Amino acid sequence: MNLLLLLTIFPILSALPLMLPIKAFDCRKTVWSYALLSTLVTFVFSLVAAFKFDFANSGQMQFVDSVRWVESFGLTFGFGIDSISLWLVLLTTFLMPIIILGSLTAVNMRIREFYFWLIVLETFMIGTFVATDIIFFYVCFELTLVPLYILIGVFGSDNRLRAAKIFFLYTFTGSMLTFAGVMYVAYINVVNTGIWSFDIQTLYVAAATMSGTEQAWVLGALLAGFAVKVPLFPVHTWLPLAHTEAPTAGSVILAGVLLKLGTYGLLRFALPMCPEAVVEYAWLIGVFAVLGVLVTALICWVQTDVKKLIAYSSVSHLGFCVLGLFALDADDTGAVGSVMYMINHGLSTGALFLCVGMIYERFHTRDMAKMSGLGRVIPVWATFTVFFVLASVGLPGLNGFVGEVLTLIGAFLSPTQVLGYEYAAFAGIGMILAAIYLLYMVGKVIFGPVLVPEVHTDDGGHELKDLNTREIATLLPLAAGCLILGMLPNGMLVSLKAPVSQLTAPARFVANTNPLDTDTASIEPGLRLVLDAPGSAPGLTPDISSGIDLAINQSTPTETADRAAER
Amino acid sequence: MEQYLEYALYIASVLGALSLALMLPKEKRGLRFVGPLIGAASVGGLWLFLSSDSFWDGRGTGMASWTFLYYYIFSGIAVASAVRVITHTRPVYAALWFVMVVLASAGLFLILSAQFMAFAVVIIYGGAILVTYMFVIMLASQSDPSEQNNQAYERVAKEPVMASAAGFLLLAVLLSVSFDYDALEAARAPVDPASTDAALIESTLQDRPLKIETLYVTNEAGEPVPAESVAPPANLDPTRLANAERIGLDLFQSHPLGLELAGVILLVSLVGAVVIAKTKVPDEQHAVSG
Amino acid sequence: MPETVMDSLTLSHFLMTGAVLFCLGLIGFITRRNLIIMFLCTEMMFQGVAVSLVAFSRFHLNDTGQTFVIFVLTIAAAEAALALGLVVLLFRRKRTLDALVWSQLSG
Amino acid sequence: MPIELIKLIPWIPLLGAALCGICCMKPAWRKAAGPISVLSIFIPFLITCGVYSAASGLQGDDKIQTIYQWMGVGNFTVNMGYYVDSLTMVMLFVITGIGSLIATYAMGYMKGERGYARFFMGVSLFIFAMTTLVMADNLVLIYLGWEGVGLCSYLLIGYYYDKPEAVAAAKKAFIVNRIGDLGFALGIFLTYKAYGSVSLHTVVDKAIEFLNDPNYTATTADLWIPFLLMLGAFGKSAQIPLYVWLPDAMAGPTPVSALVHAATMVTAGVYMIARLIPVFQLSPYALPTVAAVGGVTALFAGTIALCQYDLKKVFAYSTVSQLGYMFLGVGALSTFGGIFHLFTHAFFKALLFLTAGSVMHALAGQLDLRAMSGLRHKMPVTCWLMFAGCLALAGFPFTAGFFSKDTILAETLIVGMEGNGLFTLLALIGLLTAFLTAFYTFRLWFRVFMGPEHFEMGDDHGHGGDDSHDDHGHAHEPHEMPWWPMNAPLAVLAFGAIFGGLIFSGWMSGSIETSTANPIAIHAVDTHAQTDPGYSIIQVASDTSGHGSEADAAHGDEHHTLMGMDVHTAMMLISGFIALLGIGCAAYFHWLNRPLTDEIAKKFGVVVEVLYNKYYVDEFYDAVIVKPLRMLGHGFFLFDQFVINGLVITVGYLPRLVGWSVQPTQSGKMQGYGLGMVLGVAVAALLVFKWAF
Repeated sequence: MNLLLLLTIFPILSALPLMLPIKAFDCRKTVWSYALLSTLVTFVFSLVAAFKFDFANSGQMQFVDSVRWVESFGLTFGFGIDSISLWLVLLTTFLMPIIILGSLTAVNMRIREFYFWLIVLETFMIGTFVATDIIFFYVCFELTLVPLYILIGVFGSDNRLRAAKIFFLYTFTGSMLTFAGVMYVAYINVVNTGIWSFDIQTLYVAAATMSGTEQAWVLGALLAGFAVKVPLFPVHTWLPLAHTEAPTAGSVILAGVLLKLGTYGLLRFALPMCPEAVVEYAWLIGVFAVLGVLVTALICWVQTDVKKLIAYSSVSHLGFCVLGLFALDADDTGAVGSVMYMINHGLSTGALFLCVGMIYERFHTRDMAKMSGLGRVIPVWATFTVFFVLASVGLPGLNGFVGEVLTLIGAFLSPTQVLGYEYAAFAGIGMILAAIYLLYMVGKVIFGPVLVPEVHTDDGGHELKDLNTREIATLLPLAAGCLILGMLPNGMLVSLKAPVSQLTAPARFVANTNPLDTDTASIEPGLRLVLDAPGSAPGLTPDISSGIDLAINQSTPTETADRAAER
Repeated sequence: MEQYLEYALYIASVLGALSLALMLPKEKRGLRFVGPLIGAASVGGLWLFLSSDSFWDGRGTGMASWTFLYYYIFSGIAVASAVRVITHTRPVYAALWFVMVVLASAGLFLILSAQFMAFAVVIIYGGAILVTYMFVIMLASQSDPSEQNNQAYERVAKEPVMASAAGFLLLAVLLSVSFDYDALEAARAPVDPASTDAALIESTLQDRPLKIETLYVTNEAGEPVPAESVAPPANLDPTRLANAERIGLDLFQSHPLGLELAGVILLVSLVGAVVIAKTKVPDEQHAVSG
Repeated sequence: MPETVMDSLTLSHFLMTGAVLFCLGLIGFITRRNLIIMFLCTEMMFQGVAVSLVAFSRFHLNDTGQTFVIFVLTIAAAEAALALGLVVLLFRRKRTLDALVWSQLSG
Repeated sequence: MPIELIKLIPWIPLLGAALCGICCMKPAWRKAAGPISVLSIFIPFLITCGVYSAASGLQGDDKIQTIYQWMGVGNFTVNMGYYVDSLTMVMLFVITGIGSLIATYAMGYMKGERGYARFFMGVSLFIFAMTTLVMADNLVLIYLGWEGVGLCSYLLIGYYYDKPEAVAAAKKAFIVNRIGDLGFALGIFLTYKAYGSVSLHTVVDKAIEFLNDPNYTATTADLWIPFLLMLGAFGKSAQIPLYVWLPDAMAGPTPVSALVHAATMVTAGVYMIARLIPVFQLSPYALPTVAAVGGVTALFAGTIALCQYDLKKVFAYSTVSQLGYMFLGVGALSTFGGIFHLFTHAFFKALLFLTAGSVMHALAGQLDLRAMSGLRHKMPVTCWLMFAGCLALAGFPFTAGFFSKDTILAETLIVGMEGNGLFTLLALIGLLTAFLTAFYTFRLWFRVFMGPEHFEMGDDHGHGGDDSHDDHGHAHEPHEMPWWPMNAPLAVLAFGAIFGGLIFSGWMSGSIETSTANPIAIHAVDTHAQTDPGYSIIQVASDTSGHGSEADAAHGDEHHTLMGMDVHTAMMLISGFIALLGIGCAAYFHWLNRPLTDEIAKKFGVVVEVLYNKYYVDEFYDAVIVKPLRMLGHGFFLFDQFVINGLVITVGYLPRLVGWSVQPTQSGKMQGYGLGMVLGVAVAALLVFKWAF
């Protein structure tokens, strides 16, 4: 059995017994242990996949396989991973046991359902990352909404129904348009080749025949779904609400993995499929990303609810991520940094949500005005929180810095008709603001004179206890991850370089061959055009003279059709 | 004349709708008698129009002979009874008129040499289902039999004009479709009933050759034998299969899944009926009144 | 006898009868307020369809039409069982057969 | 000792920090944190001494000691590697040497504090970051150290984190530093864009190449890079306009003020500019700006220091002022002067802070000058140790501060005499500041130790309530500090403060010459020279740069003279005189005739008030930057809540509106639905059969 297939379906299979009438699962500890075991096994599978992964060819899809679905329509459950997917899958499987470890006492009712939906969610998240068939991707992308909808709507706090509804409708509406965009590309493929196919590589080839206007529309459609998911600045309002109402586990998954689906989608689909439109509209996306960074950072500063503050900070941080994605600088510093940022943000913000959750479990409030000087009373918690705050602020040596500096360098070096140094400079102000609002939070909650709200413990006591071993075990791996990725990020960066440059190659090509900007027009001799790669073998190496002919912006549909026919 | 066919159909539909709207039960019964007249007029007019020579010029014939008379009789009864079903103010009579509809359509089935269906319809509809209906009507009707027609919902139809218009709009469309020339051309039937039957049977066997090995898996002694060794029985003369036999063949050979599903549906409805019958409901009418 | 169209039966004749039965049943379903009669009218629509199906079977030289009628009968029987059960249930509840009484689904 | 050992230098303190962190966990282990930390700083000092000879012999690529690659995307590679040249060694000596002394002192000073282990963890971590900063072989690694020291500064200022002012000060320090860091980061990006690398040696070599290329014209990037980097330096080294955090940072424990906010961290800006001096030379406006900001800051902070009553605040402003001197020095292309002053300043300012700490310790946290007087009998050792420091700070002839300050002033004046009025002005400002420095330094000393004996105890009882610490009863009466571990390190520092200038001057200038901090003389006259007034400064300045390097071929032929003497000699006389004048004034006003001082102060009440309130700069920043930003935050939040979210909700209501408008069709009556269905089927049939096909 293919390892990826196993990895994908194992969680959902292992979740099924939770819904069977098994007496043992009525006990909180049993069901918790079972869920923990299940996610740990998944994590081990993913580690095995990582060990078997051939990092020398990290740009190639590996473990490729597909399961038939609707053959007449070209639908398959096609899967495979390159290193981008691999790291994101690892992030997912790494976070899941931690989340479950942290939720032992967080949920008090419908415990079985809670873990069931968590584990089911894992399957869909992994499915999204491993899919090489765009419909498979889309199905998983949408199905992640269902478990989270239930997690928020059933296990959330007071205003949970409204939050769940807005979360679901908002993201779902956006993704519908994304689906339309995807279908349009598939339709183009049918027009060109006469065969229905939803294989991503095939669609890349099909998308290359689109005109600039078509690309702009497809880009718009893709953005509609992915930008909401990210969330990019003007369409972010669902996120703070969802975060504040979601249970801790939901928040961690939401911030840790689900937001990454948006940026992953942009990288995997928008950049390679609509290169011209990306180059043309990158400035607009960049402006929104920078606005998002700054505006939401300022909003963070005036929050009184710790969790809302961190939720808004996610919006601010993801602005960097998007900025890096659309930088298109010659070395892909921005895009590689952006992928790095996804992982880093998943670790540090996820950890911050866990920390907030631990506080909420103790005090049943998250109001900053009601607590102060907690560093004195629960020092271990305070130490961890400060650590993750620093990681989130982007302190060099911790993980946040690597992604931040790479995305900013990317934006700084980006060709002038894409982004430019102004974007980096303004986004850089976000780094200052991040320090301001996070340290403001630390100053209010952890430092200052001691003020402890009323304490609620499980056994009805009122004694404030510092983190227990389980909670420390929850946070410790995350802290280790932050430190390791901060000090030794290079292996990851090197492995990301190849797949990321394949994905950004078309857009970089357009950006660097624009006659308006001859200064920066430099084509690497080894520039690989994914577009001309027929399916499996990714990348011809066109020399520069003939490379122009193959350039996407000059190829007409008939040419591509001819090429398709030759094949 | 052909070009006027559609208009004729539409006019007839409009007239039919008008007549039905008049006939449907309502508080003021003054013009009710006009309804049947208009209806008869429209049907008659249409018939006259269609039976004029020039219209049907040279376009093949269906079943010659006098069967067409039976057709007119039976369909006339069916339509008239159907009108009565929907216009009668008392459920019991409506149900009885429906029996007439069933009987008349059974007659039509006989014309169409579907003897089995004719009997099946009479037995199932006229027998089983209608009896159930009568039973429920008795069960649910007012306890005092003298209290006739005093229920407003029996006496007054809801939106008769709109309903008739809509219904006859649909009818007009259906009719104009079914009088499509091309369709008629294709539907021309052979004249000789016997040859019709033979052709029918032959096509049955050609399209779906009998799967001997599945039909006859045992020999005379009742022991299973290999399928290849069995010759088709000499007495299996396709032309001599009766209507019921052919339906049986078709049903079991071509629609086994449908058959199974039908069985499941019947089972489910059985269970459902039991559940419904056992459901205890509050008597809101009585709870409110007393 | 002159061979006019109305003398020799064609498929259209039977389709016409079927359509008339169907539409009358439909009108009945819409206009009548007695639940039982409404269901009776649906049975009449079935009847119209059955006529059409048998006619098709005959004129297309194909038995499947008649087979379908068997299925229709099956559904009609099931429907009668369930629908009448429900009618009785509803009647027990409100002591009336008026369909207009039941309008909880009003938007 | 093999040179490879130098790679260990940053990691030993990091290990020490980790061990201290472990010590935090159990109260019994906490006592071990101090020695561990001291060892973790002292061992690198020993290594520095050991590898010194090997390190000074390094040539070319051997200077780069790489451990591993930290980041690498395409062309952008950042190594975890060190660049070892004489400047690095000088800085390492300062950091590890003075760091060990201060840490030793802190073992005594912090004894019994509840966050003892936490404190030493911060100190060790700081040394890790600081050594990384000065050893880094590339800009990004410098940035790591840069932010790392900022973090440690944050943690250590916020050491007393239940005091709101300490928390606010810590936050302010970090955020103001971050503003500078943004400039630094953008400078790094621009450097990478312009030079294609972030490695120091590549960047510096290329810059030198450009400087030596007569046909090279400065690009826009060349003009901008120094200004962006400068912003970082101003933030870290507390220069106008980003100096505001440093005085507040005194809320931290005194050893921290000495180590982080006087001796080492705040000099990082000077180090960085000195290290990248060729890059700064490429822009004709950069170094004059640095010099001007340094000079103005020196005077500005000096005036504020005049009227402060808080012991540590005086020294804090003095630090800002002295840092201004250093910037003046590097701005006048005298990197030797700048680094030399950095070196001597580290000794005497650390000494001053620590002695101030002793006073504070003795008076139970009392820091107000008005609440103490004539303590020389109570604490004689401290008194004379601080006296040594004060002499050096005031620039008393032949103390360490005297030499270094003199070098800076003389070099500035030389540039000024080359025809640049700005630098003449700055030299005069420097002299004025020298007078102020001498005055306020001794104002403090005379106030504290001379005059009638009088003191009020502070309200800080035993620094966090460790009973064992109270046994010598300082809550009742001031007392002298024990020799070990407190006064002994101070004695070493005092020795350095007095004799450091004499001893190390030659060594220092040699070290600077052989490092990248040595300014490059420009041989060819660029086209800018005719048009840019600023450019000629640089050229001239570079021609005359390098004290003690007369033999340098790049040096100008002509020597300037002042009062018939060599400028340096003349400046020594002038500044020595000024220092004595300042001390004399201070003695008169603050020792011998205090009532007169009070009268004068009353007369100039407004001035004193303004100075006491630090020119209201904090209030100004608060009103102009902080409050509007926060208002903006509130505004954006409302905008987000109501406008953006409102739009979304409105859009969400559209379907509901449609539903509401067609709601009447859903009457709940079966017949209605049936009718609709029939009409629908009829229309559909019409469409399908009659019209469409």
